[in-house]
Amino acid sequence: MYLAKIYVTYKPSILDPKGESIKAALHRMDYSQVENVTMGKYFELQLAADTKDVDAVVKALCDQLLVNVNMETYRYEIEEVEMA
Amino acid sequence: MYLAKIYVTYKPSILDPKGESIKAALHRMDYSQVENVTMGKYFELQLAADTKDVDAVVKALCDQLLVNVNMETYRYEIEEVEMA
Amino acid sequence: MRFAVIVFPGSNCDADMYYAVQDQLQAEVTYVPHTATQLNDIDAVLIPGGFSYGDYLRTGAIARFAPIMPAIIDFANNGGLVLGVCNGFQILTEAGLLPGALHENKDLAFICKDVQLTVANPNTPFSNRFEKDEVITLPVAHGEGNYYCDAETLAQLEANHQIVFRYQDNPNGSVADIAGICNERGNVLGMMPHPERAVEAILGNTDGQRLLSSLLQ
Amino acid sequence: MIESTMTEPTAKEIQATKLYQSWGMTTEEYTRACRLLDRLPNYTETGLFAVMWSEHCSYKNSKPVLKQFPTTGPQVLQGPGEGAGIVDIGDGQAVVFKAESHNHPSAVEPYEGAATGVGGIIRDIFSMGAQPIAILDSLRFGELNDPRTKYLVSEVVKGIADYGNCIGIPTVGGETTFDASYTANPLVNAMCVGILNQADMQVGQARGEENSIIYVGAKTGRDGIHGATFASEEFSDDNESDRSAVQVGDPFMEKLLMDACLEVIRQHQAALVGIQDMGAAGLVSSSAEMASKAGTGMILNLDQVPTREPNMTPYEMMLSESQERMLLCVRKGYEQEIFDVFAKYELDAVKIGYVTESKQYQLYHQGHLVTDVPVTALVDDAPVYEREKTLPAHLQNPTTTQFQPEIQDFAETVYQLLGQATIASKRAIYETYDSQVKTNTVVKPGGDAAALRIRGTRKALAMTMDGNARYLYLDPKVGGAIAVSEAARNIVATGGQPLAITDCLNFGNPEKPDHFYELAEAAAGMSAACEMLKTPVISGNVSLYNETNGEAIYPTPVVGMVGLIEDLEHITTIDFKKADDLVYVIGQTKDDFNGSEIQKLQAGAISGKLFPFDLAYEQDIQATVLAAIKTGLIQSAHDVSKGGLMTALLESCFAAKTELGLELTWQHPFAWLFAETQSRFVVTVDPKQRLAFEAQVKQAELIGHVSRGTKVTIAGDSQTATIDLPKAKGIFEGSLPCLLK
Ligand SMILES: Nc1ncnc2c1ncn2[C@@H]1O[C@H](COP(=O)(O)OP(=O)(O)O)[C@@H](O)[C@H]1O
Ligand SMILES: [Mg+2]
Repeated sequence: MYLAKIYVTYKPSILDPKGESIKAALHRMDYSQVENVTMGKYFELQLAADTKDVDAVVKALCDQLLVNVNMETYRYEIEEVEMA
Repeated sequence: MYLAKIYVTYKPSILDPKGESIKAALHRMDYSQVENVTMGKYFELQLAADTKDVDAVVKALCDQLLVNVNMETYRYEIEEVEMA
Repeated sequence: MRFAVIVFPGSNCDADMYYAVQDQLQAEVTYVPHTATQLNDIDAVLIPGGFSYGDYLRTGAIARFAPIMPAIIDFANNGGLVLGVCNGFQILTEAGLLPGALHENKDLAFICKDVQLTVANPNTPFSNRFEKDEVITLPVAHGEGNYYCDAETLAQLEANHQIVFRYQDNPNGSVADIAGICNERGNVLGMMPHPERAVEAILGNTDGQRLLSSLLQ
Repeated sequence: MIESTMTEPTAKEIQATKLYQSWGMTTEEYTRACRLLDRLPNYTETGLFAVMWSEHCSYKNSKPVLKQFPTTGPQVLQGPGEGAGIVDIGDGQAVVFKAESHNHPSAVEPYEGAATGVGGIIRDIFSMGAQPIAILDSLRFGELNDPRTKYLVSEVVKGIADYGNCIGIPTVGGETTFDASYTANPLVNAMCVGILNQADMQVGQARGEENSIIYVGAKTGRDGIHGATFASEEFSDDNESDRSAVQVGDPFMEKLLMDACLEVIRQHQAALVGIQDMGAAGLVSSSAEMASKAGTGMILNLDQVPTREPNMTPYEMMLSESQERMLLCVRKGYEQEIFDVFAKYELDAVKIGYVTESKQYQLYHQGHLVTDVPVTALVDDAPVYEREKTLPAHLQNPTTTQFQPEIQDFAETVYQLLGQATIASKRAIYETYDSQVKTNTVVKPGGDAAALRIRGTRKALAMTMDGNARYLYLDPKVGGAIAVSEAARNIVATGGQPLAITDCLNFGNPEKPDHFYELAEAAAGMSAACEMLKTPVISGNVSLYNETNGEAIYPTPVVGMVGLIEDLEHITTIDFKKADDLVYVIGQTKDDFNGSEIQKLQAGAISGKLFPFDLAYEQDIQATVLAAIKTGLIQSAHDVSKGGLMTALLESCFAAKTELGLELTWQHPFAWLFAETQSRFVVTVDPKQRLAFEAQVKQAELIGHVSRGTKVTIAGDSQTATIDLPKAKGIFEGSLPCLLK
């Protein structure tokens, strides 16, 4: 089986209101060390062991569905794992 | 400067309607290879270079703010990076 | 003139749109389910508000793959009138029929209230009953109405007069106070405010009636 | 032979270790269950008894109290006992409503707790065959000076907003108050209102031997097992996986479930025998109640239950409180017809058992009979307790005099009062709710009751949730009567005839005599008011044990009321309409300051006795106001409640669509403008109708007129005051957002 881990974040040019609000909250809690926060999405997909060309599949479904390429960028990692 | 990458996911026993609805969509799009989907959160935090005990700080702010420990689990990685 | 109201799982302003057309415009209207693959005898497509498929991934992201979407895209490309309101706007951007994207409101909260809009372009099939720069009032009800596009796209929108409505007092952080835009050809409009909620005096406002009835011309 | 799985304690071990106690069951109750079975119950059975005999399911402590509520009337089609109550509104239509509390889940996990509270109450309404048309929410939090409370407010509100907005049912009203007694025990009560064609009326019954029991909706997980008794330790990481996982709401799933169930109810009447939601105590409570109401038995095969997690035990499946699930009883041979409907919505629908004539409740798991108990033992034979009551200590020597506010600078006091969290505008909350979806909301949040038109008729429904617990703390009986009366006043001010109420009785531990006293007295006061106002109790819910470290909340019954507006013309709102309209107070003003907002502001706490409350006078005032509205004599109407007359007057100024002020003459002491005397309304009247109005409404006192401009001026015998409206409105609107930051 394959496990794909996909990380989606806003493009740098986009204001990330959630990240900003979390940073402000952390500062109120005296975590002034925190200089920047971004919040994105993290997907874990399990793909069947017999999936062909996993990399292409994951890339395709990111581009088509999981990610809005107008606003977001992504990266991913694919591991082969034992059946659960 | 430090960069903390934090991955937050639902605990296994918690219903994940988001993951389910994305899986159903992928199946409708003929990605039947995809056997399971979970959708979580992905944070990137930049912490000041002079932060003491970064690991403890990141853990604390996860437990206190970023993560809802009733429902979510998390893992994180910390890297030392050059100033942007 | 025959209108279609598209119904996705999770659409929840479909009936409002239907009643607005049937009872206030007194025009013919029919529901078209997401599972349909054709739009027969339809003169205008209305994509209503709601939370299609729960909007759990991104607003409109899953709906754009519904079986009906290719037919809507064809219809639009052939010059058919398409109006997307709220979730409908989000679906139109996800489907690439309109540029840009909608993301969470800058204050991160859902907002339901009346807002004032200026009519930036009265020369579209959707706004021809308004005057240029006229101020109208319509309700908004959304959590993700913060319109984003890059600078280049914005310049194009401005140059082609594709910005149809702008907020007077921007409630959600949208670029250039954008409340509604159309495509280059002018036959597809997406807007966050809800004209179908403002078609009866008893509900407090009839500016939406003027918007919808402009489609009849 | 009744079996237990290997890993579960045996019946003997349960008896010896008293395991049942950790599920909230006393030894006497356990012994009672053994007696009813004539043997020791096994692990699963003990669990079923524990949860079915909990207060939440059995009302064992509150039954004697609830008995006194009036529950009948010519308008009542269905009183308490079903998913929700039903009231006739003519033309073959009915209104269905119920309120429910989700206090404990919201204290632990505010977002999901509040969201699933909304989801649960919506299922109660559509399971009766009604189309849900509106949601209301009544919220109580601690004072807004601690970060945890701010967090609770924002998460609870977001939970309600996200659920209602997504499913597309407008949230049209409610109330939000703040008092220290709720700091550790916030109250989250939600109400849903639906409209029913009487022909579609449903009951949750499982009749007819061999008819099928069909499970529909979300899969079962280990969520909220023993929801009623879960303790915070069970949230530690180690044993999280085996029980009490937080319930997560899925409004998208619920919308599909609602649409599918309503389609079955309307279009497959021949197939459907009964339908019930799976709420508290999940599968066991819904199925056993359906059998009990029909006087039947039931056999369920748990291997058929759709589960989300592997290896769930019968105990876990039966007690799970996973959301968005319904149970149907379907005539034998008609199952496929029903499966097809749910398939269209891509929902699970599975036959999990059938009705028997044996009156036994029997569960099979992996080929073994794991439960075999009489249905009546679970549902009807729960113990009933007559609890003791004693007068609470704080009521033993109350000061009989009324608090007298000290007012140096009148305008300054007004500004201060408007900034109090409980008085200030709740716009920051209700604007996050979609109050308009479905385009029926004629009167939106921010006024008295909300009003929704009934499409295709001239009628509308007015609805509200109310309850001022400060009065109950000082006098539970009078306070209980006031809670009902205040709700009715809000309906009347909107132009509606009050029809009936639903309630959430939020109280402390009933085993403590002083808290039971509060519950019993409050119910007595509510009953008296319901009798007088002819608004029977048609549904409701009880939430006891709202205490932390021995400190209970204020006794807090919340009243949800619906009224019928006979003609859209009668809909009246609080906003002043035009300059020169005459301003009247209807109802006498006295120096009622005990329990008031001004007492809280100036003394820091409420105390003292309440004046007696005259229900006959209240009824008369309400009838007079409604009659005047229907005659068309009234431009605006607003009931006088928290913060007194001054607050009511200013709210009507703030709500005006154009810039309007007031010129008032006040013959009483100025402080009385803050008195919270009951049974009062502020109305405005067109000067042209002055004579007609004064002839009809004898209890009205003319206090001034609406003016153009931005000021309220008040002239008295020896005093004057001026209030700057933009400043006042700024405080009124700005306080809550600022306090929540
Ligand atoms: N939690 C809430 N949800 C929805 N509406 C609310 C809420 N809290 C307050 N409101 C709105 O604000 C109005 C005024 O609240 P409140 O001052 O408590 O009214 P009243 O004293 O008349 O009951 C309510 O009638 C309601 O419309
Ligand atoms: Mg009121």
